Amino acid sequence: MGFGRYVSARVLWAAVVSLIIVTVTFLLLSAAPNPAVRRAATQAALQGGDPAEAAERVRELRGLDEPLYVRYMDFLRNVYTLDWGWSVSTSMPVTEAVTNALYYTAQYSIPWTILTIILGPLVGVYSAANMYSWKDHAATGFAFFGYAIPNFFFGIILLLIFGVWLEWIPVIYKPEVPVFSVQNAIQLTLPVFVLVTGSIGAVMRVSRNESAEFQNADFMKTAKAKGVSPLRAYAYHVMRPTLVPLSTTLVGQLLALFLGASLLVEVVFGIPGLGRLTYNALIQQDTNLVLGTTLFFTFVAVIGNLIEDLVFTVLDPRISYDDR
Amino acid sequence: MSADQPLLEVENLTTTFSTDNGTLTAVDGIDFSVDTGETVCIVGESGSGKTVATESITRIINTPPGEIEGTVRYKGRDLLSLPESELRQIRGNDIAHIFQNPQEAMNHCYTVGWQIVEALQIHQDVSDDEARARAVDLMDRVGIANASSRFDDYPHEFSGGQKQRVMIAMALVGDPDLLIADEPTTALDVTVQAQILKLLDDLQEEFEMGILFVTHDLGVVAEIADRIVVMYAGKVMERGGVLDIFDHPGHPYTQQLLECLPEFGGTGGGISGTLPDPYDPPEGCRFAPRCEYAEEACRTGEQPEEVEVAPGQRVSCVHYGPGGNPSIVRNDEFGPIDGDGTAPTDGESEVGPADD
Amino acid sequence: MPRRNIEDRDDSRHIDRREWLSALGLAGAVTLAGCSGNGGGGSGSGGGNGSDGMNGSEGGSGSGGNQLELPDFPKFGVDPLYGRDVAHTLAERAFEQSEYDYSFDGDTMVNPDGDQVEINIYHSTGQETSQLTANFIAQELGQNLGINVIVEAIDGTRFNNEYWTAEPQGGTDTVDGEEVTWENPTPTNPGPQSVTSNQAWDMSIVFGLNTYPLNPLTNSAFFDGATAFYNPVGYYPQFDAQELFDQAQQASSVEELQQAFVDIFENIAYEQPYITLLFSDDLVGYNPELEGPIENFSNGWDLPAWYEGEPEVSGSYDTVTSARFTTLNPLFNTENGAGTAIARALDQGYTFDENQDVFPLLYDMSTEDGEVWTFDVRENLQFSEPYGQVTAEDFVYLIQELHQADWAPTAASTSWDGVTVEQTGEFQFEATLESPNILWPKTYDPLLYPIPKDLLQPYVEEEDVQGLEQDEELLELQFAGNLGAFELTAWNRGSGTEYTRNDEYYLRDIDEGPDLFSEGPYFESASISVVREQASRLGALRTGEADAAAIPPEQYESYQENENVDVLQVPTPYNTIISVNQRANGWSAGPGNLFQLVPFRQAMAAAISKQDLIQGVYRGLASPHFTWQPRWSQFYPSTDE
Amino acid sequence: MATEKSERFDQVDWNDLSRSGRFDLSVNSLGMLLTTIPLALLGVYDWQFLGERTPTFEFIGLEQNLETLDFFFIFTLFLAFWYLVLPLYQNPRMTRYYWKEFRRNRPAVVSLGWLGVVFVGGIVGPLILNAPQQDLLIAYQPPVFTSVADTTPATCVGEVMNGRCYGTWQHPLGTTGGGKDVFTMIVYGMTISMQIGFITTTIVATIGITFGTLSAYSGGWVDEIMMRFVDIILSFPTFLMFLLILYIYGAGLGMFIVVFSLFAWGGTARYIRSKSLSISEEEFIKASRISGASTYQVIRGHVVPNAASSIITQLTLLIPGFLLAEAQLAFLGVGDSTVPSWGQLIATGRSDLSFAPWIVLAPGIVLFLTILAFNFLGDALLDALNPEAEAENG
Repeated sequence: MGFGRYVSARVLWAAVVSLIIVTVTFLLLSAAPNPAVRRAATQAALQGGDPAEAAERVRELRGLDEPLYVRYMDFLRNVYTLDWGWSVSTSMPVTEAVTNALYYTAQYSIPWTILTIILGPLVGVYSAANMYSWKDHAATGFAFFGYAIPNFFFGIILLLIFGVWLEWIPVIYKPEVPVFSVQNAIQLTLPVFVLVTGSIGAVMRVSRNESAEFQNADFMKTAKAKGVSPLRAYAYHVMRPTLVPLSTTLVGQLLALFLGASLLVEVVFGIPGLGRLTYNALIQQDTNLVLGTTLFFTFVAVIGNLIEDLVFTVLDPRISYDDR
Repeated sequence: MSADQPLLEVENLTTTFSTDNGTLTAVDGIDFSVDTGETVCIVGESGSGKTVATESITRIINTPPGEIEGTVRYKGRDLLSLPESELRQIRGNDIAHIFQNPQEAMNHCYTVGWQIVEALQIHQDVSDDEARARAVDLMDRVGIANASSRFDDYPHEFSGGQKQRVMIAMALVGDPDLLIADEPTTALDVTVQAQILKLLDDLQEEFEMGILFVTHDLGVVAEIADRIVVMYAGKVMERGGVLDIFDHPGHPYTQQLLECLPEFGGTGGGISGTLPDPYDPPEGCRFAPRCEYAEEACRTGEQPEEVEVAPGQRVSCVHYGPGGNPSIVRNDEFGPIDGDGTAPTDGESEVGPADD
Repeated sequence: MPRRNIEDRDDSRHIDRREWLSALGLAGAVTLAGCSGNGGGGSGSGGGNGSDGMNGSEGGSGSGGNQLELPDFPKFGVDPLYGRDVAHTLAERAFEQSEYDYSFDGDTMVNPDGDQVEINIYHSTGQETSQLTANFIAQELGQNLGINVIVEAIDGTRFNNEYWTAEPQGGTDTVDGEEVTWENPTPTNPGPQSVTSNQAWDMSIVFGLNTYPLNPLTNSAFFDGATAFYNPVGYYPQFDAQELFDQAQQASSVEELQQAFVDIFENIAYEQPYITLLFSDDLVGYNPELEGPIENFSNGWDLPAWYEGEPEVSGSYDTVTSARFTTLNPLFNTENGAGTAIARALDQGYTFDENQDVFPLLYDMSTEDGEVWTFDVRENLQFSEPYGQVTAEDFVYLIQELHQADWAPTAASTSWDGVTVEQTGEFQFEATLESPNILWPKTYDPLLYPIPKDLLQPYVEEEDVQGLEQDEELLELQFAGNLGAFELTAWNRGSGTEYTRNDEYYLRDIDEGPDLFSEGPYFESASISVVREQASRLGALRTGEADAAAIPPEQYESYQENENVDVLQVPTPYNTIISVNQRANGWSAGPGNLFQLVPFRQAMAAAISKQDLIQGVYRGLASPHFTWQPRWSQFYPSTDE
Repeated sequence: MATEKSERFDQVDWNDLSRSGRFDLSVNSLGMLLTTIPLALLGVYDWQFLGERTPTFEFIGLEQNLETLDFFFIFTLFLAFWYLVLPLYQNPRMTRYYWKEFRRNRPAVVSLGWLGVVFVGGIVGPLILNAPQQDLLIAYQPPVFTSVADTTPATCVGEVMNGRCYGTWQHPLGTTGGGKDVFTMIVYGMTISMQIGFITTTIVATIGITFGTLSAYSGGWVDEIMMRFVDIILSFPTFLMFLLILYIYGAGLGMFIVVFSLFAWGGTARYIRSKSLSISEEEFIKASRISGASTYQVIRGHVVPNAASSIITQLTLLIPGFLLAEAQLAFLGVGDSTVPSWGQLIATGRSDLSFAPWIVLAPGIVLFLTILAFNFLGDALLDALNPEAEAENG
């Protein structure tokens, strides 16, 4: 199978998986009672109107009077036309709400991802190069610490120390400051730090263990015998093979955090990003928005897994497309 | 370089490793030399310190945990006192290495071409195109068919023998004067082995290289060696010309090694006992605990001084030393069955262009 | 559509009452007051304070034993109507009334099977005060009545949907000897006691309700006979509530009204339809530099006169709140927090000053007889272009075509039911009520937002609710012109609103009110940040990032000592009550629902020490609650103070 | 039969036992059976004959009431004992070897010790300590050896000096805003954590093993579909699903466990399948075709024992994820706040962090240490049991 066919097969599968996941979400949400209907009935009763009629009216307005499959087909059509409806909990179209929130999520996710991708393997390889020295122990200790400490717990404590007691950073996130400003950098320091601490641990551990294996590999001897400098040897000969198993961990780790811990970090630090948007949509049972964000997260997860697979095949020439 | 100065001269080379369990002495004060155009074989069981000794020459082993003492003179320069950066100039350029397992010795993430070019470009300022041309040339020279198309293939797409050829090509990029070959044929099957040996032989002439060849396979030794250094547990037991030693092995250890070879009328069995603990080597002769001729004198003091038993052949054994009786161990009837002391294999196989 | 939030404990306590209160047109009234997560809503006079009520031991005659005689206005839960003996006596009366054989086995209340009575109590999940109160109730009921109470936590929304409300079914039942028909059942009163919610529940402190101290007539919604609009617990009054409320309705002076209410509130205190516990005060921390905040829940009505340091325009007025805003569309907002956010940029018709008197903003209201009310609209009100001047026509159109229209479920719909509106001049219109109400403005019903007619017209013609809900000009208050102290510059859905000073604010040119209005507001800008974490809100207050924030009672003292923060105690009309489910699925401890029996509810009220609860959970920052009115209300029935 | 077996108790070779293919009533199974039957009877008795809130052991005068989850928990404990601990005892040689390997990893030994404390605390603690009681009078007591301003606690249990209230041994870790003893709550939290850990992993292992072997054994398009299904399960944005389901359908501890399990078995199933496939090459055919042994026996006798160490390792590394997820959800307010879990304690104390930090710190640190310990342990097991396995679970 050629690369092209492999990719298209993967993409197709990704689309199928997204569809299934979103369908499950849709069904879960349809099973829940819709509070808007009940509220309308209350309202109507207050006005002296007929509550049943009012409830019917809302159902009609929200398309809830249609049979489930019709609503589902509508929903599917909307998914692919990118018209994800109106979000009642934020009073804006779902797509706009998601885009707006993404703007803030990206502001901490991008530096966090970049730092993890760069620092994780670097520190891991450095740790391996200095295996069993105090530097290695310090780095490993840090990795385990970051891995094990609950992000939200770490976040609230750091915020208390640096925000409230030391007053080094603002307690309240200000969304209006320009993206590329010192102020923004300062207010994003803690969330990024907390997330990097959380994600870097696993990356470091894997890259340390893997590169420890590779730095004692015969090809490192070959490289040395060729006259390759240690720096170049690590950069090319250790790092590269380490990236193969690492890519799995890296993507997996980032995804898991992106879909889970980032929500808590947004809550703790008051960042109006996607996680909080989703959470609020959920507790306000804003069906359209919940579906929209689920769709988005599923998309990210599926794309992430796809990238992971592709990166894996690209990084490791020994893997052929037929194997997977 | 003066005419009488050897290409490589190793004196009192000692390599130790500090580990959690104490200090491990892998090579314990050995001397040997290699001349231009000459093939010297270091022979010994696995674990006797051969590989460490050769890797100590250009300090390929990691220091720390390793620690290298003694002198290694290459064309008169002491390599061990050279700064790392200058040493890097010598590695791969003047002194090249090839290793036992070509599968592992190449980085599976890069094409073979990339790896050859890397070696080339480290030492020479050549453009990518030129480097590629040179690399293809070398690959061609070491007998890889369709070299230019295989340049972009990954190591896993080559067979074992081909990989070793690539390794050799990689070693040749700097037109080295000394090639250190660490059991280059051990991982290969017998027919391929012969082809590689033949290739090395041809290349030695063409490139006028000295070859330091490490092996535990005396069959190979017989085929290519000019001189032999027999090592055991970090010490040199015996050294001399290949014919001398095959005809008249002096040291009991050498004798037992040769006995293992069926071609030499040996039993084909191994030597009883195991290598001594490298953390705590025995006193006296290292081989004494396994030696059938060992006496009390063998078990005290240092490893005995080497004694010249024949021109160019020296043995480190109490029985040859002052007050010793060589006849205890000497067994002149020992020797190859066919008596000519040359290749036990037919040696006729041509070096084919490929073995796939 | 109206939304609620369940995010913060303080706001969450207010969920449902706000929701339906706002349906009565109340949401806007509290908007000016809001400076904090709590907003500090409602109205009233003077700060009630915890210890006052504690001394009220008048009235109780017997002290235990079967001789116990209850006064006209019994105050349960404080001496002498507190304790094991009182509670047992009352409970035993209930056992006699019950057709089933409940009894005490020593200290333990047992059901006819001889097993200990076990019932559950729900509290709001994740809200510490709520949880502490529930546990306290459990302990007290265990100690004084021998009931085993299981404390369970529940999400407020879930409780509302599955327990508190039900599918309206209607029906008939005999109440106090009379046949009553539920002709207009609502989700909050779906029918007689036999009509139940989906899920069974015994007791709950998830929701508290408003007591309407300004105009207690509104309370008829809870207690106006069996078929009251809002009766989720299935309470049947044993007194003639409907008639008493009708009488009160006829009152033509405040004194008459007060008189009329004595009976009602004494009856409620006696019957304990909900077990009344306490009124908790809102505690609001302010930047000490700030001049203006008062300990009164009209706090904030004169925000344009507030300043920091010196009365000159400078700085920014930044507050934090816990609840996100669902919509800023004035037509549809029912949330307190969003009301505050709207109020920064858009005034309503009138407000209440610190004496709880009506203070005219957009229009003044006057009446002769309480039946026909004249609205005089100010002449210096401007919408943004292209809508021009605000006239009476805009208001009349809004009332007639939207609030009174069937198709548009606006938040103020109920307020205008049965009111006839007529335009009488360019800046004047008249409203005629079905029955006279001299306190009409105090019901919050005639509160209106100014909305341009031209903006509404296209939607009205199409009857397009969705369009109206989603209209960007409405959502972003782009039409507000000079009608608000600030202009809304940004509404970030996740993190709050930002405003800049409105230099054209009409209030600067009026004659009434503080002199400071003439240059107000005194801030260059303002913002309301939505911060979910209480710790962060408090941190912001402490570090000066925020000028105002709500403070939980357990931290009252520490903030009082903090010189960076001034703490004000703002009374609220919202109560904390135990709702006891008197419907058929209400009593899980055995046959026959004891909650339906007045003496049993009295016994429960007598078993819970209000004083200990207030001291323990609220750190003394609350006042006991005996009837459906706070102590500081002018309608509070007690005559001896 | 039992006696016969027990005579050669310490000579029993676990692998031999497993390979015998017909050991339907080994000591382990017999023990399991003998302990499970009374448990099941007790469960039925509790369910059928006792009121929902009547203490299970009322008939012998004990106040302990067992709920459904407790029965499951005890069941998993029996499982762990008969099939995990006992085999180790039965095979001292292997145990010694593992222990030797394991002991070299000092952090892992410490971790095991800590988890032992949590385990024993979680089982014994609730029997010794009374359930934490609310007592508003003693709210916000500081931990022993520390002090706070005496305005913080309602009344100070310990000494008051210079306007500061000092902690006492009565409340070694202080009390919450409701006056509940933090130490007791942490001990009760251990039970919850252990329940989450044990029950969830049991469910995950059961589903994973069944699904994996079924898939491998079926082969063909059934296998393909089943593995695709696993793919989908693994692609779910898990945390979002937790939130969604728990929010909509309620968030009791039981629901937590069910939802966690539902989304966690994919990896195990995948692993078991590949293991089964490799074994089936050799053993399935021999064992099932020639000797006529049942598929169950092949799985039970070959696949499970061979994959056991990897499964255990994998599950060990799953548990901290569950504990963390529980804490995260509790923090978000999606959870039953009457369940005394560590996460709930952190969630209730987080608003008091600035003046009563122990309420958050104590459970937070315990949670941190437990997650850390599981990770260390998992790593060590990875090394000790399965040296060639790579850290896939990172």
